[in-house]
Amino acid sequence: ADAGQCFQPASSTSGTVSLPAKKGPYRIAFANGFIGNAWRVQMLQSLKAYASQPAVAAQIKELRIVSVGTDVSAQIAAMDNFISAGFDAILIDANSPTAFKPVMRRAKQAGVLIVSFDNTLDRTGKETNLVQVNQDQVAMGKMMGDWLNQNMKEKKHVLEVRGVPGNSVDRDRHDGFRQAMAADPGIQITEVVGNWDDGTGQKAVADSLAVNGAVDGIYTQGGSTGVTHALLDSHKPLVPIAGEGENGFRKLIVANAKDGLLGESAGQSPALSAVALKAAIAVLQGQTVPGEIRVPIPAANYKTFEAGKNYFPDLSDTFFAAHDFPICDINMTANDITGQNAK
Amino acid sequence: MFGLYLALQPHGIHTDVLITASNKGVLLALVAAAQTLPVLTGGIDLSVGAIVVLSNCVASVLVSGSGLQIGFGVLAVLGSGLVAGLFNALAVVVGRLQPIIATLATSTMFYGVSLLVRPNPGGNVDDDFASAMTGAVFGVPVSMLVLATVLVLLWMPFRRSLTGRGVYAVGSAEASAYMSGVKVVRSKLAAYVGSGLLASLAGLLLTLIAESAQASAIQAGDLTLNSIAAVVIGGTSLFGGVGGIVGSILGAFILRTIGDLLFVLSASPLWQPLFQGLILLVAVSFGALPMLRTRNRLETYR
Amino acid sequence: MSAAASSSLTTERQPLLELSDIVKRYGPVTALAKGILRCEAGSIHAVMGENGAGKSTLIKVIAGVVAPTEGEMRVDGVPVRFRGPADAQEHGIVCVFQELSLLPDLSVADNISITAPPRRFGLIDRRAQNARAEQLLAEIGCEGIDPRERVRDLPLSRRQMVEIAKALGRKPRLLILDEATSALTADDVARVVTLLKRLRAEGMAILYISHRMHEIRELADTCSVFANGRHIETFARGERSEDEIVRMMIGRELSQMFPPLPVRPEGVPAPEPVLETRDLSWENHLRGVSLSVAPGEILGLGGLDGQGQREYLLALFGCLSGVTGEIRIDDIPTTLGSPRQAMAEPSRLALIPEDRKTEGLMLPMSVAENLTASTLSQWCRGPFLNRAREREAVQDIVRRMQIKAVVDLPVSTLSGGNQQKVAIGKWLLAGPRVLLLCDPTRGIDVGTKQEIYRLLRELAANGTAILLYTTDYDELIGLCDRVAIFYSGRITRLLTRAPDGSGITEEAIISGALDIGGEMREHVA
Amino acid sequence: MAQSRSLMLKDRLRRLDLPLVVASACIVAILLGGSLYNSSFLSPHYLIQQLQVASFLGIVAAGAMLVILLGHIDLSVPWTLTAGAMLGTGLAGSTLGGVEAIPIALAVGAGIGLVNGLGVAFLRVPSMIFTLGVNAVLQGLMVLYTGGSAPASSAAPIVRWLSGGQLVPGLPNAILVWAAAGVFTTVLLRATPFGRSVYAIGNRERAAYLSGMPVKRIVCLSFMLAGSASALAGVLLTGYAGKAFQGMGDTYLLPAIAAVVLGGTSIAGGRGTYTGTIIGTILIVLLQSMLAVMQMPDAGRQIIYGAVIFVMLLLYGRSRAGQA
Ligand SMILES: Nc1ncnc2c1ncn2[C@@H]1O[C@H](COP(=O)(O)OP(=O)(O)OP(=O)(O)O)[C@@H](O)[C@H]1O
Ligand SMILES: Nc1ncnc2c1ncn2[C@@H]1O[C@H](COP(=O)(O)OP(=O)(O)OP(=O)(O)O)[C@@H](O)[C@H]1O
Ligand SMILES: [Mg+2]
Ligand SMILES: [Mg+2]
Repeated sequence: ADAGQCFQPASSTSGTVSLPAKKGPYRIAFANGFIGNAWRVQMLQSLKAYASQPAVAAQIKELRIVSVGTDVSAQIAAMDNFISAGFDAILIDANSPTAFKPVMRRAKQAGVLIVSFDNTLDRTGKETNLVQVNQDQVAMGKMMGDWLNQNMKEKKHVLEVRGVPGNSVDRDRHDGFRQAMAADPGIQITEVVGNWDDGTGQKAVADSLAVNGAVDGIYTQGGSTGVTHALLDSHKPLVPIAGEGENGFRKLIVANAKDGLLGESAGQSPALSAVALKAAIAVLQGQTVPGEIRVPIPAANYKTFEAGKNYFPDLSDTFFAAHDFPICDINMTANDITGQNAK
Repeated sequence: MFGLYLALQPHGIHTDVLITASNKGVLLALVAAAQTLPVLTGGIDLSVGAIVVLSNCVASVLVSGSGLQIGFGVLAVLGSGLVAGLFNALAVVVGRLQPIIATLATSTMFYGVSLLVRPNPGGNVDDDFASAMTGAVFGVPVSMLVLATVLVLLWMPFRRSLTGRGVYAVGSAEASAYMSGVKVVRSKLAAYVGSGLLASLAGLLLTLIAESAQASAIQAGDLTLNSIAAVVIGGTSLFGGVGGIVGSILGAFILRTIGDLLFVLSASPLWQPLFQGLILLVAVSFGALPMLRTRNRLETYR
Repeated sequence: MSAAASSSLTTERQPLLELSDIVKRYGPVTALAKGILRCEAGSIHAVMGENGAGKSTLIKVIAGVVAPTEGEMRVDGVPVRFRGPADAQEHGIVCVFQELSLLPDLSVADNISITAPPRRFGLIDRRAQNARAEQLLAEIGCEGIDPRERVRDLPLSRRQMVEIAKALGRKPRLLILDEATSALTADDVARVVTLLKRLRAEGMAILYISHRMHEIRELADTCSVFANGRHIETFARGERSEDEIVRMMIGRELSQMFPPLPVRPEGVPAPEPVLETRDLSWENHLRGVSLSVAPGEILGLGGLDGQGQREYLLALFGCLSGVTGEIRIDDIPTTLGSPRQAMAEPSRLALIPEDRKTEGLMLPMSVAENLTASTLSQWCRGPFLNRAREREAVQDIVRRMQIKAVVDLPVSTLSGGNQQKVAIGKWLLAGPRVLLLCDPTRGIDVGTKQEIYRLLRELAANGTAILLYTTDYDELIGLCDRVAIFYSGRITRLLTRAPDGSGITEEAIISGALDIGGEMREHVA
Repeated sequence: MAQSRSLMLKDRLRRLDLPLVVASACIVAILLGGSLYNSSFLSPHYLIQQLQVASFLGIVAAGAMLVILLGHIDLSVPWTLTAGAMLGTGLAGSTLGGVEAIPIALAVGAGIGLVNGLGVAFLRVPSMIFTLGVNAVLQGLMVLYTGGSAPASSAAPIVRWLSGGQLVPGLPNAILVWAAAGVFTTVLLRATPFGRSVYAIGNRERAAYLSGMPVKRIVCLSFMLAGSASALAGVLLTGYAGKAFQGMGDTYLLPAIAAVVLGGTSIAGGRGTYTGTIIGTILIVLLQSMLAVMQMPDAGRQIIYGAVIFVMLLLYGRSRAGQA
């Protein structure tokens, strides 16, 4: 598979990025923010696993990674450090979609390539040195909505478990989901906040089911394992549930699908970091890539689950099963990733 | 430590590094300064972070347009901090609530208000104003100048004023202060209101650094905790009566430098949080050394 | 009230302060039931009464710290209601409180001019402030104190002098001293006395509260006696004999102040010392103190304040680290590394600390809980506290020591004297072999004092060894079998009572305290 | 004497009961108010469910309270809880069916508590700041642990039973565990020298020391107990959520402190009962849960949550003068 298929533009209008080719190997930095959850850890591991593949490693002189925590100003400062330290490209998983205009300007002056992924930036239009790698969040929300529409027996009452308030990803997925639901105005939608966290989600859903009664379908942006447990513990009829890519969630679906717990699992893949690195190298080599790269959403459902391929009975529940992008030649096995020891 | 960090810079001291380092350093320094005032009275303000975020959100709405509008915007931002601080002050002085728990409650409310002001991240802030305030003049970062101004024009006079000394008096022994006719109420009010004001100044700076705002509870929490750490590293006693803002500012820069050391000592990403935690733990434990030296065990007990 | 007394009161002069039937209640407790007082410019008015008589409460009302529940207060004939201490000061009423009102973390100078410092450009002028402090301290003969020093680092007696200087600095019309001399040494008291006389001559009105009869005898122009919250009588100096006064105060005759000293019959050998120290040293406060105390004897530690007596007791009780020298219990070298160790077998020490409010008691906790704090393990069945047994013990000790208290109320609601009794009672329950006391009768009324003296003698008779540090010469002379005089961390004199009762005399004590005859050594701050 | 007894009665009322009364009243008020919005807020099923969730917070709060009574505070709760859960689940073999998760977690918690205790009691670092540092270190360790050796994270069946199963029909076991912890805490505080010393130290550490109480030991022990409580809650939580995961403790620190204080414990130490903490816990959990299911913008939730706590404090959380 060639890069072309991997780097699909978000839309025909979203423009492309190309910089004068540089000679490799390259010095690439990653200014990560928060690190205190399983997804971030696996994301870092995927990056390192990918970077250590011979073909890739040959292109990289230095891969410097820092995690600065949740503070916006610290992440900006980190980027400035990397810019002035003369790195060729900087990857970021942004603490805020809007906070980086000034530093983007400085990066542009210095001719440094910025590749943002996962929590991406709001474009102002001026950035010619910015490549963004992500899954289309709106599309993901819509995809889930559509799947629910197809799989719900009845369509009276749906429970939507949202993410972290005030966060742009939450906003996008919510919008997408509502677009899908708008198809059928009769549906009553109950919203609760789950913070993408199993504990919070489980509690909120359990309470909502107890108070607002049974539902015909559930969409949860994250913390899917907890949400599913809430449904299982509620003694309410099992209904279709659309959730994230956690291994534990998929295990539960597989175990209970026969009892009606149909499940769709499409997640933000931790391997986005690998795609971002791939894109960075491509641009530095002089290739032209879309400014807004949309990698395919790695979705699977109760029909397509396959042990060892897209879910892993013997791996941790917190492992994110959507860990590879075949069409991007990113096929690290689960063990490549979890095997990445801390050294 | 800061020096060490700059010295270790692979490419020498680059103005951008200096500017951004000082920007984020000053940000925390202002929050730490805000935290110092209540701590000096023997209290604490767990809502400083929330006030920073609140004023950040307010600023992202108001600091734009004509020069005049920007001016009013800035005033409004500082005003928001002032009001928040006043709210805390009344809770503590009139409501007689324990500061730690009262500000815990108010911080939730302040965060709620921030969400009202800015449900989604974003905001349009005047570019020129922002770059001016976060840039440098004659190689000196503007943020540093702002900090210096706060020190010289606000803190130093305050410390020498009757109310300022009242703050220390109340922190040292409130009942005695009251018995000696110290203006207990006035001093406490001043401490918490001043805290809110400085926090909003930090919020303004954050807005100018990011040219936008996000109502983030996590960031609010982190800022609060870091401010307390900075205050302690800066040598201010959490029991009140001893210390000052100058120390807290140093503490803030030390704390930031701990984070920056990661750039120069390139630690493996999975080890970084551990290293930072350990260094923080050691840093805060340093304040304890004098305690270990006292030969009269009684003095080590409250 | 006697005709004489009333006649001496009917002065045509306008009184500076006048209280009529002031009442103060704290919830259920009536602290002050009938407060009557009249202070005139240029005269010293002494208020007397046993612990809990309501003196401090009266003072707090006058100083605006607490608002009276009932009654009227007039300044220069004009009715007033103070909003707070600041307000009272506006009216020229300044008070030195029994519980000192200094700010430990601020400098002496800061404290002295805490409310009205000299300023330049509206800001506090440090230099002027220090100068002012120096001058005020000099006025009361304390050139020794450095205005820049933190109050926290001063011994209690110095703090009281600072507190007095602070009060003077406010140019009061009415100066109130509530047991302000309780921790002072004889010569400090002398200084204060001359000062007060001068101030009176300058026309200041002074309200003086003390439990020390001879001070009152020397100073007071007028005396008012209070008993359980009520004003009993007011009379001019010399109108009442001291016995009459005491009777008014405590409602009974006060026989001989100190219990009779025991006489050891001929031939009976002196008991072996239970506790002995061999050149005990710590920092520069203790410089080789060798001393021993035997069961049944009361050994007094005398000398000027702050010569190491306190540190000596703390060292014995395991509160100081880095102590050199030797401590022997029953002639066996022993290390006492902590109070826990000190109070355990074999030493079984007990310490009645200097400051009952912060060291002796947990004020918000109940009297009962305080009394059993040191002996919890005694009241256990298995791992659990046996409340019945605990209660018994408490009732017993309360009865034995005549503590006026409801055992389930916070100890903070007791008056100074009763609080002190609780602090002592706590250790009696532990049945110590050696009892260390640090100025136990400070701020305690004559009646209670006498009870405590009896108690100590009784304990000694039952074989307890007692080390008593006190600033009160009478106690050294009247109560102790031997007296060790401390001077800058050393013992300069060891006075032993001769069979004829002589040997421990005021002259001997004072000359020892000033180290007259001994080669002069530098004074320890 | 009779008069004095009535005195102590009044005194008791003033000292303890007011918070309990007001808090309980507030709980009832919330429930009734909620039932207007949706009657099933009063359904036994919902209430039991709240109790189950409350048991996790309640156990954390027991530890938090112990430390607060000493006049200290433990900010390492979040990652102590997480570490207890993750290590408990990760290190537990399958030999004993995973039940050893509990002793492991308790040990981990006690170990962390010991570090806190040593730092606070011996280094004399203010607890607020030392535990903060320990929390950061723990987060680092857990990141390393997950990253280093992708550990097993799903709760063993027996652990799930412990928090979700029903020994008494209709009553999740978590509630029983909580009850046990509650009895233990209450007895410890009211009927043992240890408990008495805790109050004494909280009121006046110096006097407690001079009374010969083993102050340092008691401080260490209390922090160890607090750590174990958090870790135990962590294990129960894995049983409830089915797995241990990073950040599972983040939502427990502030609510625990709030529960303790709303239960009438003085944040300055020396005064408070676990009965109060239980009520405070239930109050907080109910409040959170009801706000969660009511359909309103999150801003509203935050403001109401903060405001209710604030008003409760005004009703009885005031520090008396003279206590200053
Ligand atoms: N014993 C006490 N210990 C500590 N604080 C007290 C005590 N008694 C009262 N207070 C507090 O002090 C306040 C009054 O203090 P103060 O008299 O200093 O007011 P103030 O500062 O002079 O007022 P303003 O600033 O308006 O002049 C009371 O409202 C109360 O909150
Ligand atoms: N805050 C308070 N709450 C309850 N009762 C109090 C309080 N303060 C004082 N009392 C009570 O009021 C009475 C008078 O107390 P006060 O301190 O005035 O006595 P005093 O004459 O100063 O005794 P002392 O000579 O020991 O100082 C005492 O019985 C005391 O128990
Ligand atoms: Mg008195
Ligand atoms: Mg008194």
